[in-house]
Amino acid sequence: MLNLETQIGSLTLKNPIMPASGTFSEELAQVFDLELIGAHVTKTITRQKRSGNPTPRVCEVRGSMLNSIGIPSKGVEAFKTHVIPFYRQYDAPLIVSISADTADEFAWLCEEISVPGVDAVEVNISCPNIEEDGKAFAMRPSTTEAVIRKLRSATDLPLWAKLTPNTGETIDVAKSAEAAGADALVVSNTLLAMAIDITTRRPKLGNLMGGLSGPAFKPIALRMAYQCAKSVTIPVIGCGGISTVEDVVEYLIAGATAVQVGTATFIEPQIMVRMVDQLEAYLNAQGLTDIRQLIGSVEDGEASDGLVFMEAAP
Amino acid sequence: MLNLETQIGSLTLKNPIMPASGTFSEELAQVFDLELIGAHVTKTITRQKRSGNPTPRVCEVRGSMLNSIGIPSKGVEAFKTHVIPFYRQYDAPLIVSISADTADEFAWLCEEISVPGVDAVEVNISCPNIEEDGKAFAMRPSTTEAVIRKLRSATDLPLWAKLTPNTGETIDVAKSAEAAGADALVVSNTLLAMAIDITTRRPKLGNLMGGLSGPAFKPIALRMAYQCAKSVTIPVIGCGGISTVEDVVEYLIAGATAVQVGTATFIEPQIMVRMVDQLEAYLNAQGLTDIRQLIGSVEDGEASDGLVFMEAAP
Amino acid sequence: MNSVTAQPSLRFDGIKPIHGDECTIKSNRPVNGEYRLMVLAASSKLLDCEPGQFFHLLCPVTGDLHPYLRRPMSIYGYYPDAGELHFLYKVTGEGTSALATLNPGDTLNVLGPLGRGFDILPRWTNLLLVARGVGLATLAPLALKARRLNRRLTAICSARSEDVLMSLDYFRSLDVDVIAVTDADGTSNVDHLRFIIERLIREDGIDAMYTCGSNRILNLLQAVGKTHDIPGQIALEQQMACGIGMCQCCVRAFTRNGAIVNERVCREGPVFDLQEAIGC
Amino acid sequence: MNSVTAQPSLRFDGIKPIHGDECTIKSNRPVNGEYRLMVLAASSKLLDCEPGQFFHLLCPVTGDLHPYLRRPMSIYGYYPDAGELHFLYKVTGEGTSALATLNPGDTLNVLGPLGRGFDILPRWTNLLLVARGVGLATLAPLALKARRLNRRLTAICSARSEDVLMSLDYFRSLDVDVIAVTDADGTSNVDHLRFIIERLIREDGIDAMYTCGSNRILNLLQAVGKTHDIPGQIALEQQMACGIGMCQCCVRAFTRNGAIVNERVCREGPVFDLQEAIGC
Ligand SMILES: Cc1cc2nc3c(=O)[nH]c(=O)nc-3n(C[C@H](O)[C@H](O)[C@H](O)COP(=O)(O)OP(=O)(O)OC[C@H]3O[C@@H](n4cnc5c(N)ncnc54)[C@H](O)[C@@H]3O)c2cc1C
Ligand SMILES: Cc1cc2nc3c(=O)[nH]c(=O)nc-3n(C[C@H](O)[C@H](O)[C@H](O)COP(=O)(O)OP(=O)(O)OC[C@H]3O[C@@H](n4cnc5c(N)ncnc54)[C@H](O)[C@@H]3O)c2cc1C
Ligand SMILES: Cc1cc2nc3c(=O)[nH]c(=O)nc-3n(C[C@H](O)[C@H](O)[C@H](O)COP(=O)(O)O)c2cc1C
Ligand SMILES: Cc1cc2nc3c(=O)[nH]c(=O)nc-3n(C[C@H](O)[C@H](O)[C@H](O)COP(=O)(O)O)c2cc1C
Ligand code: FES
Ligand code: FES
Repeated sequence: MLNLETQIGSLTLKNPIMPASGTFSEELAQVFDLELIGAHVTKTITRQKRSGNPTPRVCEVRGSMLNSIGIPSKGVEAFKTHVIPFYRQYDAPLIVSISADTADEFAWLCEEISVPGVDAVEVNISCPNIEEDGKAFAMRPSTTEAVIRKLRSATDLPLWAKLTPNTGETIDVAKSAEAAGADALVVSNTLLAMAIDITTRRPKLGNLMGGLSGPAFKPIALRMAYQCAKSVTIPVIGCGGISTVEDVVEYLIAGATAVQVGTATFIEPQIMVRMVDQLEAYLNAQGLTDIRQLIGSVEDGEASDGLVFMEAAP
Repeated sequence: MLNLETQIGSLTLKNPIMPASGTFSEELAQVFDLELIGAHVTKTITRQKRSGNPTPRVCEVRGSMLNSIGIPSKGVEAFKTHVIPFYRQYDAPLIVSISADTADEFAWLCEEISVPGVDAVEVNISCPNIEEDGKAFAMRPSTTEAVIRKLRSATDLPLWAKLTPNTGETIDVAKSAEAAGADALVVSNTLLAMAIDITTRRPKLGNLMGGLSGPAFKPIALRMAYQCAKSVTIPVIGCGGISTVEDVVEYLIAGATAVQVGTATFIEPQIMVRMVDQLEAYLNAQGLTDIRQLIGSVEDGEASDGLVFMEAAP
Repeated sequence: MNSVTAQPSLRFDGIKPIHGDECTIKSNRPVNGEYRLMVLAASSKLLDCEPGQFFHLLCPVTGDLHPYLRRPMSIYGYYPDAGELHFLYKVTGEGTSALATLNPGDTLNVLGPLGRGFDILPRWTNLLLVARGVGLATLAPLALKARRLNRRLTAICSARSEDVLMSLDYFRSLDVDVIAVTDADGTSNVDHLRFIIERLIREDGIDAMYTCGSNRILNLLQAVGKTHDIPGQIALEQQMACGIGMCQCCVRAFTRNGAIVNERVCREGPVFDLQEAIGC
Repeated sequence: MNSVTAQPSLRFDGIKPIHGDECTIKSNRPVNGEYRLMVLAASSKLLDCEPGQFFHLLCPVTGDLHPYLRRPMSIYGYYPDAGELHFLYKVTGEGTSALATLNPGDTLNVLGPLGRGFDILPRWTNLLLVARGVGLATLAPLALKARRLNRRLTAICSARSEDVLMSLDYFRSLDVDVIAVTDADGTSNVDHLRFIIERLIREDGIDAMYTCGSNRILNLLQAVGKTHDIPGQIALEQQMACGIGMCQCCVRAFTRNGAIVNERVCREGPVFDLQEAIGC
């Protein structure tokens, strides 16, 4: 008997494959049976309606993409009326991603969204905190800790903190989120990047800069997931550049308890459900019976003691 | 008449193409005439002999590579005896990259290496500062400022500060380096990343983690070069993922005054000299006469005012 | 093994599944100096299409060409009987250049059919189609459907010059009244187009107008539509990532009830109400 | 235009230029179940090689295979008269799998010749070569050179089984005394090898020993070499990025004068002194 089940705090997922926020929606039900993946994670919503960033909102870079979608949002009311009921048709847990410009509004929204049908709240703390000169909450341990504390007291649901790769303090941010009561870390959001069209000399994104995601981003996000898994005891959900079952396995070995698949779904919409199958096949082929035999099994030896905290690579 | 000349402070380069530190050495003279490129930049040296990191020191990731060479160094004496004389055969300026674990040793080395035949000192401040819990100097504005001040008073040669992408404070670090007297910024060194061999479950690098370089890294380094060019008045030398003449042009448009080519030379050792040719051809084809018509010509409009300081991309 | 199936379990009402499939190339040839026609062998599930819908193509990575995202391409023809899917495309960049390298026997991964196609309401008997360049690719299947529904169709086909005017014979074979205009002849300017359309309205009457792409034609048809109270639809383009509605990168702005709304070209479109569309 | 030339202006003494060139594949076929032989048409400048040197190959990107770095490959044969360069390789991962997809007429970008080859000192008349697996690829050109220099060569060729033993005929055609040993026969173990070598030393005398790769054989030859004071050389492997000495990723440790020194396999090697080498 193969066991793909994984545990994120109090939540049991039937397998470790789930979508990344912003790269998944109800429409994917036209492509495969959404019941087959470990969980459903919705696009970040905000309290109010927002229209998002100017177009072009995506561009291609070598073997990956940049996006600056922003957070177009129909607002929390529309979400509660239309989206939550849709996902209630499924047994797979529903994880709702939220964000806000201030810690108080964030907490308000968190409470507002803690309703039946929602199984966990993913807090996208990679967006600007207007009280701190526009730095994202997750850029610093102190602002991370402050916002997560407020969010923690706003809900009894499991709280997943989604980190940013744009900080130089990944490990301290991870520890702060844990200390403030996060139940899991999602590692990570996209990395700030840029591309310029040399013919028009204009930035390829309407918003000047945007987030790198996809295969090019994998070695960076994997490093972060590893660093976080070594530094906290709450589960780490790996996210960044996963596009093959080997990538899934690599993240699990690095210490991730589950993974989120983003950009790869744009290239191959069936990829998540295929990965579930392939992960089973992989376990079988390796003579393993349980994905827990993979999780955190990295053979990093003694090197890991000092080097986890390495921050530069000359 | 086409003009490829570019000015880095008091130094004139006959063209804007030069190698990145650690991806260039005397041996390349067996491949092309080293006189044809804008400058010569040597591998970072330290005061003492050092042996570098354990092997494997490189690995491949999708369309790019990671390295953890470390800084194997024959020491400053051997460098002065063997390396500087070799490059004195050429008119192209010699830029010597140095590093040290403490600010004082760094300054000592900087003074020691300020000898005839050396035209500028590139200070690799992306390596650990053992006085600051091992954080690299360039991780923070304060440590950057402190070390650059010491280095500034140690030499009269032009001082190029090489930044790290592993910080969340790129713009502040850039400004600190400028304030402390750096003559140019090199943007940037490699980004900390990781890869695991899923068969052995061992990290693919002997050193656990290493630096991402090559095409996958380009959109990140380009973003940093753009941010720096917008934030300081000293020249910015773009570095990261440059592998085609279009990449060179993209960096120049983003505001770089010259560029360094690293990993691409491993794939195609003649690439730099080919880029010089292709850059001429590009200017011709575009009806331009001077690369200064490209430098900083990005059409970022009003968007740039607020957004340069954007730090996360949700 | 899990009994994972590719079958979606639809929990929307009235919405069809989207299929991803590897199709074999039957041919892939230049049609003229600018356009190429690609014919794929496609299974019948892929061919349950509407005119105006599109597929999202996974262009091959070959040599120096490294397209990463899929590329949206209108359905130029879908023939369930022959088991064929046709695309008419122009080579403009990395992805379409990579498409052009495909040879008969190679395979191409396609995703679709996607988006919302053209409507032909029951009361619309006299249809006008105004297209330029590759826009013809999008409008061609509409002609076939119009004929099947026994509607009368006039097509004004515009191009730079005679030699890149496509599909005329195809349209004529469907009994479409074809009016060809070109820049070279000086017949494609807005004033002349307006003159032609006004005459058609006067002489035959027009119940609905269809177009795609060009701003100039959009503005003209919006004006004509307003003046004569003729409804219309337009197929629009926008850069896409997912193609199925998840990423929200493909939005365009529309005017509706006096307000500006953003809609996804891949989902609410690519076909939109003519009067609501905003040029770019 | 600048008069940029590909010509290096050498300012080292006695060091030859390194060439990068696109070569056309003449053939690329399996030799047995494990190894493939690739024959390239190469210009004469590429063929000024020494046995033991290598080329750095830019493997093609095709379909699912995306090798990025070059791959080092020993020269299995260089034939200036025929204008041919031969590589004997084993498909082990992404790069070599991509190499295996190349067909006659395709091109491959090669860089070289690189590194320091084997020495045959004037006083070395009786040579012994001990090789296993793909190591034979590296040692094969040494046999040709030994013959040209009129030295006597004995080759002990070791493999898992008879059917993956390569190059025996090739060696025999060069008048090499070939001793084949296999795991299957139980003849390839260290004790038996030592027995054979000791006999050769006793009967014919051996002036120098050459090997590559295998730790087991390295240890054996180091012991034999020390006992009988016979010098030797070994070709080593290490992961490489640049292949020409710039990146320092390919270092291995050696013992020299009692100390440990790091040397670059691509530059100071791939051929090193047998006694200085350290297994891994
Ligand atoms: C619904 C729809 C239907 C289309 N139907 C056709 C058709 O039938 N025939 C045809 O020739 N073209 C059609 N296009 C345009 C076609 O998608 C683009 O020409 C193609 O994506 C260009 O890709 P490229 O890599 O060659 O160009 P590049 O310029 O290298 O592409 C770079 C990026 O921009 C995107 N892009 C570039 N131009 C367009 C565009 N006009 N629309 C959307 N994205 C674009 C690409 O998809 C890619 O992501 C259609 C576009 C849409 C949205
Ligand atoms: C000087 C030298 C000469 C060689 N000559 C031959 C030869 O004649 N025939 C032959 O079959 N093989 C030879 N090898 C080994 C050959 O380079 C590797 O088998 C090949 O690089 C594997 O690449 P891959 O992508 O198929 O394997 P992967 O395992 O996917 O390679 C991953 C990475 O590891 C590196 N790597 C893997 N194995 C080796 C190795 N043994 N040595 C160095 N790097 C390695 C690859 O270059 C690549 O960067 C030689 C190696 C060296 C250093
Ligand atoms: C188009 C797009 C939209 C995204 N929107 C969100 C979002 O709303 N909230 C969020 O937390 N992350 C968002 N992300 C980030 C992804 O959830 C994910 O963290 C990132 O893309 C890295 O994973 P990947 O490389 O697998 O795509 C978005 C990513 C993309 C590509
Ligand atoms: C093998 C290797 C060794 C490097 N060694 C150094 C070094 O010694 N000092 C330094 O400042 N940067 C070093 N770098 C970083 C490069 O100089 C450059 O900043 C980085 O590789 C990004 O450029 P690229 O993408 O063009 O390679 C090294 C990079 C590589 C790949
Ligand atoms: S392309 Fe993703 S929503 Fe339209
Ligand atoms: S491979 Fe770069 S120094 Fe040897």
